[in-house]
Amino acid sequence: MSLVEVTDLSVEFGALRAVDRLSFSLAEGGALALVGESGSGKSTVAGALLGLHRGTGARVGGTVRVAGTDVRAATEQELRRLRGAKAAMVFQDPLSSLDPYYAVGDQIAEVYRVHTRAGRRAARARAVEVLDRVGIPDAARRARSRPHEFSGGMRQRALIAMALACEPELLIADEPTTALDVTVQAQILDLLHSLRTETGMGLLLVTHDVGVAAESVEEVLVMRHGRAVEHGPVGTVLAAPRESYTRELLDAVPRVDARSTGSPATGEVVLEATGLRREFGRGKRAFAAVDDVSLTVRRGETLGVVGESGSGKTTLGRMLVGLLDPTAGRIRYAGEPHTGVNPAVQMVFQDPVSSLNPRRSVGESIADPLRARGEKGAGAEERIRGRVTELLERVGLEGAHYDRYPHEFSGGQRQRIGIARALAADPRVIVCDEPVSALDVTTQAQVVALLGELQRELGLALVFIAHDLAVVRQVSDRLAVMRRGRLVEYGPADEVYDSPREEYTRQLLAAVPALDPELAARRRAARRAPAAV
Amino acid sequence: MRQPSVIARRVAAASVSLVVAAGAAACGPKDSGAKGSGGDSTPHKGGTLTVLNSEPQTDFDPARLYTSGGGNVPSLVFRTLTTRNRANGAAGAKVVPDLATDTGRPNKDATVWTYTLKKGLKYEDGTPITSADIKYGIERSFAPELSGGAPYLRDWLTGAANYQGPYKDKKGLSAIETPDERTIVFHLNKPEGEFPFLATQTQFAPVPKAKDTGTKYEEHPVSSGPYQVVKNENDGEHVLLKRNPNWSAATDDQRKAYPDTIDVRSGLDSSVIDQRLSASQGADAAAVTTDTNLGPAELAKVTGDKELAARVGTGHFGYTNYIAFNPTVKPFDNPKVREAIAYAVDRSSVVNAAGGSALAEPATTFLPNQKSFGYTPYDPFPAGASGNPAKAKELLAQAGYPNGLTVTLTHSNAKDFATSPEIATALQDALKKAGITVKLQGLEDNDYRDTVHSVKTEPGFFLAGWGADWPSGGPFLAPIFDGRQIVKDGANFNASRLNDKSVNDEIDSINKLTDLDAAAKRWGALDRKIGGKALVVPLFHPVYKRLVGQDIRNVVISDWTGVLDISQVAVK
Amino acid sequence: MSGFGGFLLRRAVGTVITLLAISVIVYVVFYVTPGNVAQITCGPRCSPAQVHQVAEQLHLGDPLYVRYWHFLQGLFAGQDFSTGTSLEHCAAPCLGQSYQTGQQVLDIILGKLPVSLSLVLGGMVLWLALGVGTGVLSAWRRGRLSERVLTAITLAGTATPVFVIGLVLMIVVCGELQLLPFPEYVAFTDDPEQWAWNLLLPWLSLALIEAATFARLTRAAMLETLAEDHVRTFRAYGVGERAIVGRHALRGAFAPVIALNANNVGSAVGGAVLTETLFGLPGIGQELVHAVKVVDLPVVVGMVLVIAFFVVLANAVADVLYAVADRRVVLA
Amino acid sequence: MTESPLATPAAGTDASVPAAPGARRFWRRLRAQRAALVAAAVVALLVLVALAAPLLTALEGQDPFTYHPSLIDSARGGVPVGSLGGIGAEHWLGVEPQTGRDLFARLVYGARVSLGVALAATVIQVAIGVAVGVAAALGNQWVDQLLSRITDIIVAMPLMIMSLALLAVVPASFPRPVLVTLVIGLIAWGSIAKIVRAQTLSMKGLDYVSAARLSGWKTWRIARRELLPGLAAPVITYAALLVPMNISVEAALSFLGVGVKPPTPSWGQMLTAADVWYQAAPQYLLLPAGALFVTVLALTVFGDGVRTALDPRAASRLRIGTGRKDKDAATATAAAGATATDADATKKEATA
Repeated sequence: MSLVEVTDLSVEFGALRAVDRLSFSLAEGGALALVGESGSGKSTVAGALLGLHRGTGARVGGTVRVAGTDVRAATEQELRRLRGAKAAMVFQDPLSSLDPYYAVGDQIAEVYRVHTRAGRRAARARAVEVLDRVGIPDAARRARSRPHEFSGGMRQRALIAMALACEPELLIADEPTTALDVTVQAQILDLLHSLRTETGMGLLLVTHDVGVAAESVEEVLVMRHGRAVEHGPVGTVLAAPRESYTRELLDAVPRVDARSTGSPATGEVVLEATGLRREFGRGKRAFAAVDDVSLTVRRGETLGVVGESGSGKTTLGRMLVGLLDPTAGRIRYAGEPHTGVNPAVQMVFQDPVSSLNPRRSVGESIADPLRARGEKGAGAEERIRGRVTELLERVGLEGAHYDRYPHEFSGGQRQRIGIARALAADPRVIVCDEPVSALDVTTQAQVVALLGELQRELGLALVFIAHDLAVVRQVSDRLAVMRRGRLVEYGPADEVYDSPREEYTRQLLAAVPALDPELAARRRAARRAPAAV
Repeated sequence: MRQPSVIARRVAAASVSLVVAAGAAACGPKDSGAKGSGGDSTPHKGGTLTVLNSEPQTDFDPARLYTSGGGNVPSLVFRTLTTRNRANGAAGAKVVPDLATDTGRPNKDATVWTYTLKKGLKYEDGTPITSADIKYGIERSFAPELSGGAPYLRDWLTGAANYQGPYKDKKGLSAIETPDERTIVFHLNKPEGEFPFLATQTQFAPVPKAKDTGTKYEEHPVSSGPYQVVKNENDGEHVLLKRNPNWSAATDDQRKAYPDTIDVRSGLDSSVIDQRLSASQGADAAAVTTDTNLGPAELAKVTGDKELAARVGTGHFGYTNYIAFNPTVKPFDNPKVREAIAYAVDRSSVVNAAGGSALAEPATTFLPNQKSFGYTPYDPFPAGASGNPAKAKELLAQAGYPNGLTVTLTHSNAKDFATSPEIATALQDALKKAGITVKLQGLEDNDYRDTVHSVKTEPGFFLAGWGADWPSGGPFLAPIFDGRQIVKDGANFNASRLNDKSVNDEIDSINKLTDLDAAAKRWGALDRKIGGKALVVPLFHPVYKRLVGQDIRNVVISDWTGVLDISQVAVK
Repeated sequence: MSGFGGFLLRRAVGTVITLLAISVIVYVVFYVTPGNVAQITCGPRCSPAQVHQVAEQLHLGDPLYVRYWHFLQGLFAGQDFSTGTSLEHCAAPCLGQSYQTGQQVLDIILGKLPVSLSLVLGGMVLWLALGVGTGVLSAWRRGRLSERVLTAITLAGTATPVFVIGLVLMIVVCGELQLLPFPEYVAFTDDPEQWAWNLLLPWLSLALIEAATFARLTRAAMLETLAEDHVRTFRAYGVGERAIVGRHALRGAFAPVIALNANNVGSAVGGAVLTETLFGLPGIGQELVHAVKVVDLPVVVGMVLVIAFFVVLANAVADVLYAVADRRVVLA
Repeated sequence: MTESPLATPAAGTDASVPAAPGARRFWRRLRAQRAALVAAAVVALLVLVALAAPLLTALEGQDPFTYHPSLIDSARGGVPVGSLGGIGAEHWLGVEPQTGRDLFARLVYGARVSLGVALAATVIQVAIGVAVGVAAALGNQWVDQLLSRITDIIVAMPLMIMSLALLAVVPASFPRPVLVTLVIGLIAWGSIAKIVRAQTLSMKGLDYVSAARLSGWKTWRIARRELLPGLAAPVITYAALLVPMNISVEAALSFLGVGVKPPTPSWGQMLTAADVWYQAAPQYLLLPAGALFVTVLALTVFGDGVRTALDPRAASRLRIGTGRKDKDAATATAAAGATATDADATKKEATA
């Protein structure tokens, strides 16, 4: 009898139909991945398995049977017995998924005691046991510390430990590694894999990252707008996709091994940083986010800056545009030393939601640099409006969007507006801080293409900061790898990717999920050798 | 520590509760059938009397206390040469001997007064009371650290004008002689027939020089009266008195001292005091108040509730609230304008503003309506019960203001129902009918007193009040209308700046008289004479209505203080 | 934990600066206040000569900065006052002597402080119980009728001035029903039982005013916590609604309630003047109001400093408690 | 600006459903809360009554100043004659004890003072609070330290006492209602300054503010164009809580005898005089107390409604609007929570 049996499931929030007559099943011990872009309804399905939509006003149709229980017909009592005992869930954002005020061990013990009649001390012992099982060093002591004292990876391990506490038959993981660095992501996926082989429990993995799916499941189901597009073994779907949407999706996924098309530019040095350093905090708690970094940016060239969270790449970016004053070192623009904001060096920001003022129209935001330059006199308004319309069209939007508000645009469209605003100042250098990390794969590809066109047409120098090595590989001519504030490797992109000199770079590259399941299995074995983080 | 905000003379009892609104809310509970105070009314010794007051017994030092007739609580601890006769009504307005054998023997022209102390007078610690102690007590009152008393000793004793007290110039006051342990002689710089009245003030209480601790003396003063101070917390907020073993009833026929202990509490809200006295449960059955009148709630109920009515003590104190003019300010220099205002005044709405006819009586004479002041009724500008706007308009026309005029009335912001905003607005409304538009200028209390009592800043038209230091015309008319009492660079009370030679001479000649009844008639006549000048417009005299607990007996209320006398009250 | 030591030091220095600045402000404001202090101190019928002597005695003639210098001298080195017969030394920190009563200001404060503190601390217990209780109930019953009724009652408390509530309460409870004695301060040291009985009504009046504030804050904080992700996690693990509200939501409201409570207690020491006046409790607030009316500068400065000290102390305590309750907050 | 602990925001979650622009969304949420609507109606009615005071009294044929000695019984302390304190055709709400002035007229004119003083004082407090808050957040280290120190002093200063002192200092010629407004306004802006500073600091780090800096605008213009609109939400929410607090402060000042001076009527003053008439003429106490209660209640409920409407997270709890939690850092989420904390600290000392 299959572990999960879903027939004609549909879920509606008010007018929006998030899931539309979806059916699939998962055998005991099996592993299925729901893959799709944001808005495809994959998370809603995961939630429906545990009946989490009950009481939120959503209308749920079809039948869902998990480990023998019909979720929709279950009473409150039965549902509570199902959740955590038979099927457990791991969420995406580890920081906010644990109660900040209680020790991690206590929270796991609390869940354990809900489902077993165990006493307080037995529950705590169980908590320490599962924490140890998921590879948290010195589990007994760490059980007493609070969530904010754990790193991102450690917290996710603690969540997985909570899931294991009651030995569920099914583990549902909703984007478990999206918020983690690529190296930590690899370890978590390995952990999931070893737990499944050891306990034989089923896995339902929800992710937008095809590579992550390839590494950890046997079957994959591609979803779009709440409906199933393609369902089959991961190997065949990835190697020979039947549906055009799946093909389109796979093509848009950047490959870390694809050689970059651009040739190393020989334009003159536009922006140069020598010995940059930036410290935060005072006295004993001061630490250097960026420590002695020197690099150059040439006209018409893209410099990729890669590093995990906490490597100082965003701080470097903000210093290059003058938003942050360096504690030591100098920035030279076109040969002359320069401090503070420089109209010729603009920035595109990461979060589409907070990069545009929600209370001002899109056109106004783009016109800011023009007005700041003192576009005065008769006809200034017409000239400004004309220039903004021109820019809107240049980034693939319509002039009529001038008076619309940011919340009326999608994430991708907002990033295009951000680029238009940067262009309005006629810059010679644009620093892009994680410009596409918040976007879906297909939109990501379009924005990256737009940046490439603009660079070629206007001879712009680009600094592309990101954590996703595959995306950076597609755009950069030269590459800088950063770790804990220092420049670990710096050279032509292909050279660094194909024959990295530093061990850290090799580790980074090895951790990037491969699209080929066999290759992924071999890599996992190679990784198992060295000790876990 | 809390000085009452009214500036006028203090009342015999602890200062009049002028900070707290006159009315006090209280709702008597269902009458619990407690025995009326009438019952077995013969007073017996013993028990504890509780005094519930709003104002604390601040500056409990004989040198600093400013009382009329020795004060209510203070006179239990500080006996003086003479004191007020503890009897009901007009009889209570006389002066009688206390530590002295008589009320004082004057020389021919009443400029030298001699007193002899009774035999066997002792302090609480058993040591004898000598005339030197009386002299030292008076000298202390001149020290700047112990300021606060009445001005008469400074004005009357020869050569005392700039004496700075025993701490600064050791040689003491030459005007006072103590030939032997029981005799004391006072030399005055002008004839003062009413010296015996002055001798009732606490400054005449004996203070042993050995026990004097300056400003700390008030915490535990050496008692010569029937009670001694056991506890004085926070400068008079809570004063506990117990029997003084060394006091002998034989030498003191004025103070009965029935209760064993007297517990004087203060800082209470007036509504609470009235509520507790009308409820009269537990210890409150043996409680009285010396400074809180009945509130509107009780007044409204008293007519219906016989038992409660029996427990209300009504008293009259020599005090007059009036409108003062400053004739040096236009348009008040014109007598016609002043007379017009006198006609326009609506005394009934003023009486209502002051708490209603139960708590105030309309006044047409400056002297209070009591025999001892030589009260002779007169009404130079009859305004009737609620004003005579027609006559006022007529006078204004004669004065050159056919279509009325605008003036500014200055008053204090303190809620004392004497110079307070409520009285001012009542007058404003009345004068409007006579075509006189009144703009109100309310000043903070201290600011009001400084402005009104300084020659330079005195406004033309303001509210004022005056009380009797002792029940005689002298302390009433002299400071207000004696030209020689106008003070150029300090506190001046002669607001109308009257400096009429005939008035000054008449005051001097009356002061010569030692026959107090004859003097009273002359004061009454002088009052009528001055009234005609329309320098002031008398408004009302206050009436005190205060509740007592159910077990209280022997309630004595004299016309001198208008308040029940604690030295007579019994609780058993 | 050097961070904590550093924090305490910085806060202590900050407090001293703030208090000194306040004392300067009070001195300046009261220096220009009308009302001839010497005349008030000397007495209504003093002659100009006597008034001048008293002014001499109290150094009223000195310019402002000299008087403030004396104040500072007293604060740090102590001062001598003449009682006429002897010299009385007032040890540092000496806040000077009251113009009106000659009492040491420090003694007055120490006499009044226990009253204010017992009023405020008792009130605190009640307003926490009432406020947080109502807050939890309304969060638990959010959206239903009972929550609306509870909110209306607590809001009613805030909306009615204390002198109306207090009086009506007193007359009904003490007068009509005679359940409680009329409030009269009995020192805790003398008779704790009487102390409590007498203060019950003032506590209740004070608490009725404050309860609504705490109810609103508790409800808001709990609802905010219930919208957090970790609550969803525990729901997904089958934890009952009662445990979620009881353990997690309430714990979330703990930190803001502590912070507000510390602030409230601090400012209530001086702020409960209306309650003190109505119930005749000789506390700091009532004394200060009187001192302002008779322009008794030393007492005013002394009292304002004490009140300000409690407010600043309360803020510091609030910050520390907040940091302890919510470890993520670093003590600035 | 250190690296944020999370490498990337949640790319995989469902796309946000487009929401209506700020204003429309606010009104829709406000309309959804019945209590807030009723409260808004009551507040509007009160303001109307205050403005139309002369008209209403003319309608009744009375004015707040004329004395009617005939309508009160002098022997019984000035208790109004007739049933229920003289309520009847001529005097709709009866007569004031001791003076006989028309209660309805005094209540209606009293609204002018109480509401007028409170609203004006709130405007002053908001103006100063925002100015100091923004300056402290945007200024350099020293400016921030100085302004924060000043704010601490203002918050630490006992509000009642300083009002007493200031009201005593200013000469009586100065119009008293204006003076009372200035005093309350000048002394109680401390807590709003703190909230504004915290909110501005949190907004200063937002990307669109950095973008504005990059486009070359000066700090002052950025503050006006970018930051102030963002402050509107927390400030409005807090102001709605300040108004009832200021009304209670005016009443408290009158109780201590330093509020608005007679003959100008104000609710606080009427309450102060009326508390002793609790039993003899209850309507004299109940009318102003009732009026004060209704006003403060309406304003507080309205304030709560405004806060919930402006706080997107609250919207999801009410299951309206976007139906999905808005993680938009710029909205008033954090500030709204902080608002409740700080607003009430100052309230305490004002009226306890």
